[in-house]
Amino acid sequence: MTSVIILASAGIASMFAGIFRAKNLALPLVLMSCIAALALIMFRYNGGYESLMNNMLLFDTLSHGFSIIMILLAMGVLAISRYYYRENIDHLSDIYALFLFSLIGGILSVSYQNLVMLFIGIEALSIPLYILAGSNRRNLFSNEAGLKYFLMGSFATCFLLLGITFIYGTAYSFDMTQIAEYVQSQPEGLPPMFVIGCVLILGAFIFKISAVPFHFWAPDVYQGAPTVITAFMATVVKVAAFGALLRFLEQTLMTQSGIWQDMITIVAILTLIVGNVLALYQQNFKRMLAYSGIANAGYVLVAICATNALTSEYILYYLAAYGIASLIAFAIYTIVKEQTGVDSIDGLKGLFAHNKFLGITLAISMLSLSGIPPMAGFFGKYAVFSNAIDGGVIWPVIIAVLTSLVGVYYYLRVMAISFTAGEMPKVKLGTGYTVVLLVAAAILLLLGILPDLFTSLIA
Amino acid sequence: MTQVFFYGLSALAIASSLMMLFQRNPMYSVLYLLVCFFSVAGLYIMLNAQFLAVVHIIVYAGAIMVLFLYVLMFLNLNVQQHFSKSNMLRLAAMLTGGGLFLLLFSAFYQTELVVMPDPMNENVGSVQTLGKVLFNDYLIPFELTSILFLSAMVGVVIINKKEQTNG
Amino acid sequence: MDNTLSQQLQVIPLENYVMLSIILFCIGVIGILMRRNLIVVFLSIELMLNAINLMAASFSAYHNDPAGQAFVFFIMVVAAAEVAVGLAMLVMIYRNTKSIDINALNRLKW
Amino acid sequence: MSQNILNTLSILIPVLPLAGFLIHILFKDKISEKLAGVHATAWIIVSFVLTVVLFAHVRSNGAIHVQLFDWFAAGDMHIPFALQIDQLSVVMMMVITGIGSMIHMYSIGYMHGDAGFNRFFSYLNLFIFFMLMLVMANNYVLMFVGWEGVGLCSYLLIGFWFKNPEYNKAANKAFIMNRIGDLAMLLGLFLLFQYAGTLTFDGVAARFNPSSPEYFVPDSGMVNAITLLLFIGACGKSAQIPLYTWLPDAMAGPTPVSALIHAATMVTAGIYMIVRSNLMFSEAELTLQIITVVGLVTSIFAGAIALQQNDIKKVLAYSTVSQLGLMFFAIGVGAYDAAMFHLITHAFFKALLFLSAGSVIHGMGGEQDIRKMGGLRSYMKITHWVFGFGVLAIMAVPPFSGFFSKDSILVSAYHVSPVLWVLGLFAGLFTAYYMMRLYAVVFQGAPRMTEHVRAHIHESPRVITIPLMVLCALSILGGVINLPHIFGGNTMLTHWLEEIVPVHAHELAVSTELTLMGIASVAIFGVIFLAHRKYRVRQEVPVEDSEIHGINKVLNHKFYVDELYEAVIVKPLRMFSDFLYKIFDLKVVDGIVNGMGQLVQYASTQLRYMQTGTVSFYLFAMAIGMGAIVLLIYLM
Repeated sequence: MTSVIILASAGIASMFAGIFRAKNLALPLVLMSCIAALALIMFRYNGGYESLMNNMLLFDTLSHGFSIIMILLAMGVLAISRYYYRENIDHLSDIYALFLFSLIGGILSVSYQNLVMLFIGIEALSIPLYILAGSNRRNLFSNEAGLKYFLMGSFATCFLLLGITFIYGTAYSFDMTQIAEYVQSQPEGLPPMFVIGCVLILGAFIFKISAVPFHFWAPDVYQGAPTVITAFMATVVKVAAFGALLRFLEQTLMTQSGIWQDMITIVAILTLIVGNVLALYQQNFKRMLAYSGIANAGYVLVAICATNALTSEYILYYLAAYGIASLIAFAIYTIVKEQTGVDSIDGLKGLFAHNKFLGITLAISMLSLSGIPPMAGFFGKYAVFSNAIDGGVIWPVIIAVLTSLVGVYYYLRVMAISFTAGEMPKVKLGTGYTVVLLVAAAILLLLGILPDLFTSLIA
Repeated sequence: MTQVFFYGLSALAIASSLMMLFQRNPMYSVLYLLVCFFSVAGLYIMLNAQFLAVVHIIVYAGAIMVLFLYVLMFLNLNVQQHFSKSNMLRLAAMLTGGGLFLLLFSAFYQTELVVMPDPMNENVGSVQTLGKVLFNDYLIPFELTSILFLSAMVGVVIINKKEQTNG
Repeated sequence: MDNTLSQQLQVIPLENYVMLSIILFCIGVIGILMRRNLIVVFLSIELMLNAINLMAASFSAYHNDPAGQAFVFFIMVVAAAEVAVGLAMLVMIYRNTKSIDINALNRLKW
Repeated sequence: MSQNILNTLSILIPVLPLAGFLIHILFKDKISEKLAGVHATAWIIVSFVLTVVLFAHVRSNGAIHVQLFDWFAAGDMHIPFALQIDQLSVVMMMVITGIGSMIHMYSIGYMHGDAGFNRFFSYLNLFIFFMLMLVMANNYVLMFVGWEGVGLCSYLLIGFWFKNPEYNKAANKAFIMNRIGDLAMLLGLFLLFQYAGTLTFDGVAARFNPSSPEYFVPDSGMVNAITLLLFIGACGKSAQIPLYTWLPDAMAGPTPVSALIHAATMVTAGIYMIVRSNLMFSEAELTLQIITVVGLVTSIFAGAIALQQNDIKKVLAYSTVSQLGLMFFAIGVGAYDAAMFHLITHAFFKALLFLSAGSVIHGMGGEQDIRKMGGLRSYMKITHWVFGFGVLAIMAVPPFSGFFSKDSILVSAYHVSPVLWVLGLFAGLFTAYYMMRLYAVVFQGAPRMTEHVRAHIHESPRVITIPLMVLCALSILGGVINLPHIFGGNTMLTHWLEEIVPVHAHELAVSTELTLMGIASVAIFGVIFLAHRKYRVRQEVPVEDSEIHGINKVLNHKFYVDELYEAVIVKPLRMFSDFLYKIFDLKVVDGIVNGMGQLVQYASTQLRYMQTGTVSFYLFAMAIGMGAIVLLIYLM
């Protein structure tokens, strides 16, 4: 909780820094607050459960793991944004503040213990992002992205609320523990209204993780929004939504897998096919990454649908690998776009020849995304799939493995194009950029070679 | 008597919300929705949630609807804009909405709702009770909504502030 | 007197309130799907949120549980924030495109 | 030796090539060509020496286990990062580092002057590293890492001359086909983990070893499924039907690569993996039958296709596919030791053949078409001799190495069924025919190259010929390592592998065995004679494809026997070969693979129109989707 307070006050302080024309202070301040929050989460956690304020929030292993990953990813995005917004922006400190507020929303929505809290968390996560997606107000693409995200998001929120109300109407509580007790106390079967309520909530989560059939917004919004915000959406938001989904399933519906298992399985299969197949065609790099994000949501859903004793550790590992690799890809896209003005994959031509460092980090990221050892992505996929098989779900895994073949193709195409000859100016990277890319690539390699490091850090 | 009130208010709410849908001029839509909100406020009173009803009127009628009207006037949008609409679209929308209704209705229909032996204790909707609940149990979400509001406020400023020539 | 009043109110079963809420919710869904005027779409979202409010309030009343009404307050708060953001976005788009058709902006596709 | 020293030595073996790779990467432009080649080779030679030391240790003290650290442990999944140097892997390591160092040395001469010289050696070093990881791992997952790594290096090296788009295409094809296999294998590993609860080699072996306390009676359906998936993985890596077409295309890479990766080491990984899991495979009746059929069919098909190829490297490539098929055939009939034996001898003579082919190409200034060669024996003496011995070895002429290894496969096949023996021999006859043809057309007869080329033909430099001679000696004498009893040997390799591969007692009567050998040898000599007559004595040159139908030319020949022979044997054979190459290889197999790709591509271009760009549509999709999910819950 202290970390949330630190982040919130840093956000407000950053806005003040904007008012007093001390813009250069804003970023260090924001990053420091992230580090402080991270340190608090990592060191004050003693393995026990900390339930807060009448059981509103619960900081347990799951929420700690997910929070750590989210803060790390957010720090990466923030560090990049300095370069992205170098000039032409007069609200930089406000934008940092919005990032932090959204991050707070993310932390809340993986730590909730009460459905009201979940609702507030999801909204706090989304509302700043609606704005950020449209924050490039002169750009029609950005406008369109903001509008689409907002409309779809509000619509999804309505369903989420309806679901919560349905649950309230049958279980008469918003509290997760009491809802779980209610579920236990209905041996002869849950009333349909409760079931539909759960399904509606799951639907809202599926929207947030951009899985089929609620994926339509993702490619458009990812493409239109400013790249830094896209990076945030593709990484932090996805992690938060999966955290929320896992917690919901783990705490209330664990014993009732009949309700959600088949549904998640079908969604996972559709997501895998649509995400991977559509990514194949895309010429626009950002749009391709959006579809890649959809496809990766599918892999995680396979892990979720398969297992009865949910293994959030593996899922978190997978999400971390995916998030970091995507972060690198978005970072490099930003640079390439700025240098060449081309936003298609062909714009990467000559990247390796003229910018060795960028070329190598991009290659690491693509190899990891396509799941080739010894990158982290390989172990992520390996752990996720092998657990799924262990859970007795065969078909979704087979489809996942087959579609990942398609995935290998379009990821490696990016890598191959970046290795071909072409004109590209040598880029002078800022410190923030270099550090982020270096650290991210190192983590991908390190996690691939020593996956245990991760689990020991989180648990 | 009570029944007359209930059915009257319900009919009013449904009718006015339908009217809202079929108005060409958005200004009238806003006004019809206002009517709908008032009838919902009436229903709150019938539910013994007087405080809620008052807040509902203040927030929705007093703030949100005024905001809508303000934007309409400000952008001069009350002249009806012509959108090409196909009947297919209407039909599809109706069918989807109707289908969803059937699904939700059947969920509700098959469920036996549990009601307290002595419902509608007057104290439940009172300011004291609600205040206690909000500031004890729900203190954290209550505080955190301030972050939500703050970000909405900042956001509105970010996307609509006049551009300055230089930083 | 109080007792008689609440007994009188109980003539209306809870089911009727829930039914009404579901009807209003679906009208909101139809509105979102049918209308292309951005303002009316926003209004429809408000209608849906109201329907949910009404449902939560009636559950709360029939169960003597104030938590449901607290939930309604939170929904109102969020609705207000969302409306503010939505209208700001509408103004921004209107400035750029001179249109409030939700389909006017469709450059991002395929 | 103390455990510490052993650990250090074991780790050093793969780490040294990795160090070579890293040095190349770090000092990319600062190393001269000469230094680059020498130090890249030196690492591998040191590795080889260390391997020999370990070999001696394994010989006297048994397997070495090196526990490095816990790699991945979460829940009940526990995967150590550990090396295991036992009888099987040390043999593989000797092949890899031994032949690898020869090929490195050879490459110094072969790649001389290439713009990507340093890059080439860095890839080669990396390849050796991954290959060593593959064979030294003590569990399936670590092995899979090496497995993927060698695939990656193969991809990089096939597309080494990446300026040519055709080569890039070949690289992509290789990569995709390998991935298909790899994914099947991954699935197999998941199932195996679920079934056996462990993925270490020892652990899995214990599950299938009746004398072990962890033994449980195998569930044959499950074991068949697992082994079948693993076998599909092996098919991808070891180029078996239907995943073999990448290997001939992979000849786009530099010739040393073809020798090292696509003949001697990487493509044998599938064999290694199955031999490694032989206890499990022995429980899978169905899978073994499938392996037998696939191996045999691949062997015959590829051999038949090789009959008509005119590119010197393509002939050798199809020959490799054919020989690999033979090894799988051996596995299918349960002769794991024979498969390993053939793997080793094949590594010797196929590396030799590829390298001397490279020497020819080098000397001819890049020409690969055998119709434009001929009479090279007088220009390239050493190459001619070593190639000749390589040909004798692969044709299974006694007493060269190929004879013994092929014979041990055939004997095992006979033990299962005489029909299999005949079919296996049949595959061997193809080999004899096309190898004789290749040798005669390239080295005998009159020179057919242009004057300009002829003036420049030269024997290759010492750095190329020395490795050739070493490999030549190995090809001639390689049979010694598993000399059968009837020739006074004591089947060393089989005994050596006993701990991993239980010996199947299938002693045939000495007379039967000698008879079989005799028949096989006579048949092979007969075929050699036919080919010799056609291509050496009459000096026929393979005609251009367009002239194949020139029947007049055939009819004009004097000997009636020849005409009969042409009509009854050569023509149908040629048509069969053509059919296989043009229809089966290019149309069916490639067609299926490409067709799948195109289908996905097409789906991609069409499906994207779902993304209409209008919010109305998205909102509709969301409402309907929500309804559909709710409905789904009702229906279930």
